[in-house]
Amino acid sequence: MDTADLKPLVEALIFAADGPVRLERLVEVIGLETEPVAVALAELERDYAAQRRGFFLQQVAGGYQLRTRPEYADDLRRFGRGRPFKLTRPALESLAIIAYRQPVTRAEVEYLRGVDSGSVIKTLLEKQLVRILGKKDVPGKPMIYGTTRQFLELFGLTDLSALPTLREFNELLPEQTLATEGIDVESPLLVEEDAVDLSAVPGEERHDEQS
Amino acid sequence: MDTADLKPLVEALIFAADGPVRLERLVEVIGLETEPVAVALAELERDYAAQRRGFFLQQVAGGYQLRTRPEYADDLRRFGRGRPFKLTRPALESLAIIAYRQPVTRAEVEYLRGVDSGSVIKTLLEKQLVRILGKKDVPGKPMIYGTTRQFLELFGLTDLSALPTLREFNELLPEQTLATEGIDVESPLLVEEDAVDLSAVPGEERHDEQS
Amino acid sequence: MDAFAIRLENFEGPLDLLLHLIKKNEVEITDIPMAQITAQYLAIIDAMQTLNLDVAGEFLLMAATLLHIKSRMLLPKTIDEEETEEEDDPRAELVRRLLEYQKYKEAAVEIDQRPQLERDLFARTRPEPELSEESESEFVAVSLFDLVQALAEVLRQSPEPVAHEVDVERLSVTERITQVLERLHGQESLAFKELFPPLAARSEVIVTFLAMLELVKMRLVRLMQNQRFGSIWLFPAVAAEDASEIDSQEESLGYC
Repeated sequence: MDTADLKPLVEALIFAADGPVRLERLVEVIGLETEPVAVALAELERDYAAQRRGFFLQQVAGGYQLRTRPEYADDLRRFGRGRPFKLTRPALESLAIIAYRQPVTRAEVEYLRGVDSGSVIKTLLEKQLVRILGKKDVPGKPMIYGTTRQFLELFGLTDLSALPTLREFNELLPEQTLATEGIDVESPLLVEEDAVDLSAVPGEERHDEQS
Repeated sequence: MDTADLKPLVEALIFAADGPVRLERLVEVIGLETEPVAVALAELERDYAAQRRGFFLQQVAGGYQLRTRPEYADDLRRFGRGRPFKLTRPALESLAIIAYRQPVTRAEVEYLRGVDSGSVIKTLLEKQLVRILGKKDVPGKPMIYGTTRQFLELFGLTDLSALPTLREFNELLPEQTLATEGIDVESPLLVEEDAVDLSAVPGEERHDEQS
Repeated sequence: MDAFAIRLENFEGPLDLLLHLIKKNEVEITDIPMAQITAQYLAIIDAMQTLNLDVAGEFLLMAATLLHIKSRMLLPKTIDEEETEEEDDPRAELVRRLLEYQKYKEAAVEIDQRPQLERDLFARTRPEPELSEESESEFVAVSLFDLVQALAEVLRQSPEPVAHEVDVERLSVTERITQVLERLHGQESLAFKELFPPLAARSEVIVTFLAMLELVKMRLVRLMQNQRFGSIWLFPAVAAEDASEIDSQEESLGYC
């Protein structure tokens, strides 16, 4: 293999590596002598320095790594900020509980998750995936939560009845049985009509989807 | 900013991204009109196709991504990269049916394959190659499935219209085997030599129109 | 034919096995000799059962279908029926299914032959530090499947609902609060598990849990969890005077 063949191979290896790659590692993988690999690497480094590219070959920590040019740092930060909306695992869990058990209080979410969920619910409120439906007509009048239209849009659901039921989910998983005790597996919604003080939600309709 | 300035910037953004980048996203981050960014992108794609490099610019899932050339797959696997999806024949068949017939129910997949497909669909859901699109508006409200962006990314498809054309048969074909072992180095790169038709930067996946 | 040369697990299902038999016999798929193919199909199933191998229900169902088609073909036809032979052929649906199945089987092969990410092509795995600065590394993508799975996991781990037990256990919750505070006194932290003996009664776990929630509400205790399913730790929280603010909190935990 001559240098012209080696260069793209070395480039591919460095490109796909998890971190800086040492010359010895390249030699080992390619299975040639050190000399031709070192030459290809040096030429590659020269090429990158000479050409006007978005990234360059940098020697770091005894190895070689492709890095974006520092002058693009601002653009990259702007690029990173607008990345697609994502949810953390705790947020997803809380959202799942709220979606399936709405109207639900924070205590119920925390009881099911076994951890404090106040800040997670706050995040979900901020992201407008969850909203306050009103207050539960029990001592202490805790707030009750439900999902929003944005929630439906995020998951591409036409309405709440389009949420897969746990039973449907279970049917895909013959080898596992889920702890569905106390959960109505037939219906995705577990609305306890009488427990909710609807008059406490002035001007706000409850989910039309629920009817 | 002219094309010579834009090209390395576009390259840096695509290089740094953790998935395919859409033209719209590049335009948004760079803050220019679509036209110059599209021109820079097309030139970059041509450069990569013409130069002998370790990686190339692939149009995938409606965006652009740098990927190593297939001829280096063996070296990269030796290098420790490569966590290929182990797709079994049942998984591939079900995936093909879902890809071509989406939105599709589990019952439809099972009728076409002639076997129970629940656990295969579950595997495809877990591997995020398939997603729940919602429920079909027929009695029993079965869940409907479609393919994901990850499916397009895995198989290097720009959109669903890039799937191999389904051939209609009136006779039997000779036995085929799956190419799960080794790679087909003969297979052409997915680089289109002609200038890219940027007006055709694909929109969403097909099922969006169907729903 | 040698039934032992065929192993059912090599076939995706009955349709796959039938395609194989039709090919092997070099017959036209549009004119399947039902008696011949059915006999071979049944011989394979029989052989498998003789060997005490599990034959999936789908294979048996297809055997019944084949027998049914075969018997219908033996029925004499009226002249009318012969004219519309195409539609009335008892094999028509089976042929359609076989051709349809073959179409997707072929498509699966073609898809598999495409250069595949992480098998033939590799993208970068390490995001640029400039990008990751802006977002926390714990972020994950979500799908509807993720959402249901999250719920299923929560339910699998959570105790049974106790809505009706709350009132009954009111007194002991108060007692338990005192006990927990005593245990926590002078300690930096306490594992939730340590609050009760192994094999504690379910009601005891619930009461302790409710006590813990009350303490959180009173801001006397903070709860931390190592990882997603890591164990829960109790930390003595803020100074006692903060507890007086609780009544002004608009949110209540609902366990009062």
